[in-house]
Amino acid sequence: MARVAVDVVIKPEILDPQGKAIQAALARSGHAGVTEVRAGKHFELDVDGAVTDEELERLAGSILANPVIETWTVTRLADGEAR
Amino acid sequence: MARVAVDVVIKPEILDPQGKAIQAALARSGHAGVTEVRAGKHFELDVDGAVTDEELERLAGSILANPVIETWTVTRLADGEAR
Amino acid sequence: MTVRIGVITFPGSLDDVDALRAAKIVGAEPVSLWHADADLHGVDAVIIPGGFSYGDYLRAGAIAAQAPVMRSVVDAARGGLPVLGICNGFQVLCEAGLLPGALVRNAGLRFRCIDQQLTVERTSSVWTSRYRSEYDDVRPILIPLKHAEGRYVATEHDLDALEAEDRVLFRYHGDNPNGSLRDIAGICSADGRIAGLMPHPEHAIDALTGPGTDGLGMFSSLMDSLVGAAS
Amino acid sequence: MTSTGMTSGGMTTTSTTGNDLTGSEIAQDTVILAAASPEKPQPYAELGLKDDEYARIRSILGRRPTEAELAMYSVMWSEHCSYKSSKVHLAYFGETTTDAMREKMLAGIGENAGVVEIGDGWAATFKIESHNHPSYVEPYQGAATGVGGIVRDILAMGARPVAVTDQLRFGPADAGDTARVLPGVVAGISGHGNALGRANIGGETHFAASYAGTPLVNAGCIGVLRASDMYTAHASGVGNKVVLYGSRTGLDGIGGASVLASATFSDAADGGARRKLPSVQVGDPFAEKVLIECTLELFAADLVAGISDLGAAGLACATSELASAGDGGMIVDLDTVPLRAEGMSAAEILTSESQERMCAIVEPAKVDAFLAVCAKWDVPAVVIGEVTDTGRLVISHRGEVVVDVPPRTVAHDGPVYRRPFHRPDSQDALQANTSANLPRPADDELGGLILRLAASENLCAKGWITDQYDRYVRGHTVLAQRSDAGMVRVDDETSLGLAMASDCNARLTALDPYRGTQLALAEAYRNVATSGATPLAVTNCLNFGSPEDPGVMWQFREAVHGLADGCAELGIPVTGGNVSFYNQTGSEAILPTPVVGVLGVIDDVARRIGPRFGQGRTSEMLFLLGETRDELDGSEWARVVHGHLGGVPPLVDLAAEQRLAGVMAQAAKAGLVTAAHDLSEGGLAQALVEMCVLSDCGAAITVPPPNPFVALFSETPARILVAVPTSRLGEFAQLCEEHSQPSSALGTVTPTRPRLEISGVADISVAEMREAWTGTLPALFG
Ligand SMILES: Nc1ncnc2c1ncn2[C@@H]1O[C@H](COP(=O)(O)OP(=O)(O)O)[C@@H](O)[C@H]1O
Ligand SMILES: [Mg+2]
Repeated sequence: MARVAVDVVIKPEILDPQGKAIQAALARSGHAGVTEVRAGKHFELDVDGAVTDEELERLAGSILANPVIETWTVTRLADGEAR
Repeated sequence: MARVAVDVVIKPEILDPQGKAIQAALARSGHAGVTEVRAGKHFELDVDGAVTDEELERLAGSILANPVIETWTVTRLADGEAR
Repeated sequence: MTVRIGVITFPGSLDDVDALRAAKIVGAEPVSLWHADADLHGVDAVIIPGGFSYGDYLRAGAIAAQAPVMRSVVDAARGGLPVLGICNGFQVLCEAGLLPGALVRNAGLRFRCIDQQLTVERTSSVWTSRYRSEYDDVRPILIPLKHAEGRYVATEHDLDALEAEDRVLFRYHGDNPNGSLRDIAGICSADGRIAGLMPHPEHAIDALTGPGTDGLGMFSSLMDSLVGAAS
Repeated sequence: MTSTGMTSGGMTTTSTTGNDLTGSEIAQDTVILAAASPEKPQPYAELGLKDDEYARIRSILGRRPTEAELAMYSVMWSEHCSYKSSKVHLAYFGETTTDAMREKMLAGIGENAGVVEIGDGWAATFKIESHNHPSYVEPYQGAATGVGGIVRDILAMGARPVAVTDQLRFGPADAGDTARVLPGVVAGISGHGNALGRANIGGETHFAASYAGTPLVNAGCIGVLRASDMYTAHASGVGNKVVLYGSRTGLDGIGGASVLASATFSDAADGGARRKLPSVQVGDPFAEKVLIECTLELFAADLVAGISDLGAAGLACATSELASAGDGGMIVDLDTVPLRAEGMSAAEILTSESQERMCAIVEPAKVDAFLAVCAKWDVPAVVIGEVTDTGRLVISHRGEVVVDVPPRTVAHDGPVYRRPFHRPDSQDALQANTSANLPRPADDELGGLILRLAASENLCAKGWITDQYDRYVRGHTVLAQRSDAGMVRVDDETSLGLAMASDCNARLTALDPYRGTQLALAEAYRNVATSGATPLAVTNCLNFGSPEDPGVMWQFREAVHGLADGCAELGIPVTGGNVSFYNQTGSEAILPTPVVGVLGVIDDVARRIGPRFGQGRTSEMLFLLGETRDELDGSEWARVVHGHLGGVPPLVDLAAEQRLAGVMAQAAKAGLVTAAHDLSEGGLAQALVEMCVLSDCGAAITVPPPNPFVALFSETPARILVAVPTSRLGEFAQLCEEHSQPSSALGTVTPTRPRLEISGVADISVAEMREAWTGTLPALFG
C-alpha cells in the first residue's frame, strides 16, 4: 500500500478567475506579498503495490486531469506522509 | 520571489463525497488498485521574499483553508519547480 | 414513421424529464436510456441532458464520459447518429472527446441562472435548420442558461479550426455570461450531427414555463431531418 | 446486503464478558451494567439535562440510563427536538383550528409536514425549517444541509418535492461578516439545492443589525402527492423490517454525544480527538439527489409501509418516533449500520446527524424488492431491525443490549416548560416613540427619495442572490423570483398549480409581535392572492431569542396568538411549523422573526398573474386596490432616512385582505388583470419602481391627494397595484363593485415612454430606476 499525490493545475494560458479572486482576497487582508495564485486540485490516492508508475501516469492524465486544459504531477509520498 | 504550494484536504473524519465518487469511477474504469481517494485543493502561490513561513501558515489557515473542516500543508517549492 | 429520441439518465441528471418532454412535444417517442445500460434501444437520436452527473465530482461531465452508455453513444455518434449535449451533456461530449475543447468555471465564479440571448451561427445542422430564415440575418433567440462551469475554452488552433469549418453553432449575444472564448455558447461536429451547447433549449418550449418557445426549433429541426430522411 | 440474522437470541441475550475492563477495548455501557451500577455518575448536565429531567429518566427506566439511552433522551428532550418551551403555546394553533378549517387537512401539526388536499385527487405538503446556527459557523455547509434536510422532510410524507424556497436574514449588508456569511450561504443553497433538481421559486432576504452574529437561514420545500398515497412516520405491522438506507453513518454533528465520549471515554485512544469534532455536517448533494430519486421509485413501486427522514437526532429520533407512532415496539441492531468511522459507540451511532439517510418500514415480503431498487441507484441499504408489539425499543450493539426503553417516553413525553413571560417595560417607550415627529420630505424631494429607497439594502433587487438558483429545472415553474409568489404546476397532466409565499417584517413584530405576525400572515396571504391563486394553508418558522428571557417568551406567545387568531379569521389552517430559539448574540436577541408561509392553489396555471405590464398589444390602466392611511411607523422610509424604529405597526384588516384575495382570484379567472404586485415595504413608490423595471416599461400616474408623500411611502397593508386592459375596464369596475372593493385609478401604462411620471411629483427614467434598484448587491458582493 502506497500513498500517491496527484496535483492538477489549469494550464497557464487559461484564465484562472478563482486564483485571481483568491489573490485579491489575500491582498485585501494584508498579504500583499503574494503576487500570484493559481488554483488547482490535489488528490491523495492509496494504491496497492501492483500499481505501476505508468498506470498512475495514465490514470492521472486520462481521468484525474483533462489534458486539454490542465497539467498534472504525480508524486509518490513517503510512507504515511500526507501532503 | 519564491513559489509555494498549499494543499488543502478535508479532515479525515469528515465526509469527502468527491473522493468517494472518484475512487468508484477509477475502479469502474479498470484502476481497482486505487483503494482510496481524498480530493482536495492545490494552490500555487508566487510570494516575494518578505513573506515568512508564519505568514504563509496564517494565510493558509484563514483564507485558503477552512479550519472547521479542512487541514492543509504549506511547502516551499524549489526555484521554478511547479507541482 | 415514429422517431425515437433517447434521453440518457445518469445518477445526478436533472433535466432529463425536460428533454423527454421536448421530444414528446415535437411528436417523437421519448425513450429513457439508463447510464449503466450500454444498449441504445434502437433510438434515432440521443440527447444528453443537463444536471450534475455523478455529482460532477471530478470535473463536470468527466465521470459520465466513462459510463457504459457513453461507449455506445461514442460509437454510434461516429457512425452518424445525431447526438445533442445540453449543459452537462455538452461537458460530457467534450470529456468523451466527441467535441473539442472544455468547459471550465465561469469567469464570475458563480452559478448563473438567466435568460440569455443567442445568435444562431449555423443553420445547416440537423439541430438548427429551423432557425434558417428567408434572409440571412437570423434574429437572436432567448434561451435560459444555468451553470457554474460553462466557460468554453480551447486552444487558439482549435478555435480557429472550429470557425474555419463553420462549427460554431451558437454565440452569446450581448453580455457574455461566463467568459467563454469567442462568445461560444455551442458547437458541433463538421457534419453538424453532434452538437453541444450550454444554454437549455428544453426550458424554452412553452411560454408558460420558460421565457418563450425559441428552444423548440432545435427539436423540430431534428424531426425535420429524421422524418425527411425516412420519407 | 440482505436481511440480517436478527435472531431473537441475538437481540435478547446479553453477555457479561463485555463488562470486563480488560485489554484496550473499553466496555460499553449495557442495560445490565446500568442496572448493576446505579450510583455511577453520569454527565447529564453537560448534555443539557436538568436534575429533575435526569431523575425522570431514572424513574421511567427504574434504573440509571445507559450511555446510549442518556444520549437519546438528551437529544430528544432538547429544545430543538422536544419543543419543551414552545409546546404549551403551540397548542393554541390546535385550539383555534375549526372543523371547517380542518376539512382539507390530511395531516397537521405533529406530522413531519402538514398535508392538504388541493383537488383532482392531489394533495400538497409544505414546510419551512431553520438552519441558523450551522450557517453562521460554516455558511456554505450549514445552508446546504438546511436545504437537504427540508427536502427529506417532504419526502418522508410520501411526496415528490417540487420546489424549494429560502428565507434569509443577515447583519447589515456592508458589515464585514456579512461579506463572509451571505455569499457562503447563497453558494450553499445554490450548490446543494440546484443539484437536487428542485426549482427555487422564492424566498426573502433582509438585513438588520440584530442578525449580525446570528444570521437566519430558513429553507422551505413544497411537495405533491396523490391524496391516497400519504405515508406517515409510523412503524406498524409486527414483523415488518426496519431498513436504513442512504449514506453511511459518521461522526457528523454529534455535538451532544461527543460530550459523553469526552466525559466517560477521555482515556480512549481517539476520545480526545473526537471531542474537537465540529458539530457541522457536510452535505453530499449527489447522494441526496440519488436518495430522492430512489425513494420516489420505492414509493411508486409501493414498497414502503412507513418512513422517516433522519434529521436532527438521527437514528435516535427516527427509531423512537417510528416505534411510538406504530405498534409500539422495535428491535434494532446497531452492528448492521454501515459506518464511516471506526469504533463508533452506540451513543454516537444513535445521535449522528450524518446527512442523506432515510429509515423505512418494509413488509418482509417486499424487502428484496426494496433492496433491489436501492441497488439500482447505488444507495447502500440494510435491514437494521424489526417492528414488535412489546412496547419497548430495544437496541443492541456489539451483541449486547444498550437501549431498552418505552419509545414514547423518548419521542413524546419530553419535559414541558411553562416559562415565565411578560411584556417588557421597554415596550411602552418603543411604541410611544412614533414616527410622527420625523421630518417629512418636501414634494420636490420625492423623486430622489424614490431612488434612494429603491437602492436601500432591504428594498433593492435580490437578483444577485436569486440568479444563483435554478428556477427552471423539471419544467413546472410558472412564477419564480421577482414575483410576489412562486408558482409551480403540479405535473404535466394537469393545469393545477401551487403558489407559495413567505414573509415577515421583523421591524413590525418588534413593535408589536401580535400585530406584526398578523401583518406577516397578511402579506404572505396577499402575495399568494396577487398571483391569482387562492390561499389554502399556513406554515411557519418561528425564529426567536432565548426562551429563558421572559420578554422573548412574551414575544413568542404574542406571535403564536397573532398568527392563530389571524388564521382563524381568514379560515385557513396552520398545518405545521418550526421553532428556533436561542437566536441571540450574547444577551442580545434577534428581532422577533416569525416567518409565515402561505400555500395557495390555482385551478389553471395559465391564468396566473405576474408582475409585468406592457407586454401585450392592448393598452392598460393602473389601479390601486385598497385604501391608504398615513402609516409610517416601522416603515422603510423611517429606517433608511432616519434610522428610526418606533411606534405601532399599521392596522391589520384581515377582512379587507380576504376581500382583496377574492377579487384577485376572480380577476385571474376572467383574465381581467394583466399584471399585479402587492404593496409592502416601501409602499406604492417601491411597487411602481419594481413593476416598471421588471416590465421594462413606463407608467404615467397621478397620486391621490392630499399628501403625495403618504400616498407613495405609507405601508398600509391590503393593497395591490394592478394593470387592467382598457378593453376590460367595465368588467373590472363591476367586479370591484360586487365585492365592495375600494379601487382608485392611478394612470396608464406607457410602453412608448420608458419613464415613471408621477404628475407634479417626479419623472424618472426606467434606466435610472433599474440602476438604483439592481446596483446595490453587486456593488457590495461583486
Ligand atoms: N433568498 C431568496 N431566495 C429566493 N428568492 C428570493 C430571495 N430573496 C428574495 N427573493 C425573491 O425576490 C422577490 C422580491 O422579494 P420581496 O421583496 O421579499 O417580495 P415581497 O415583498 O413581495 O414579499 C420575490 O420574488 C422573492 O421570492
Ligand atoms: Mg409582495
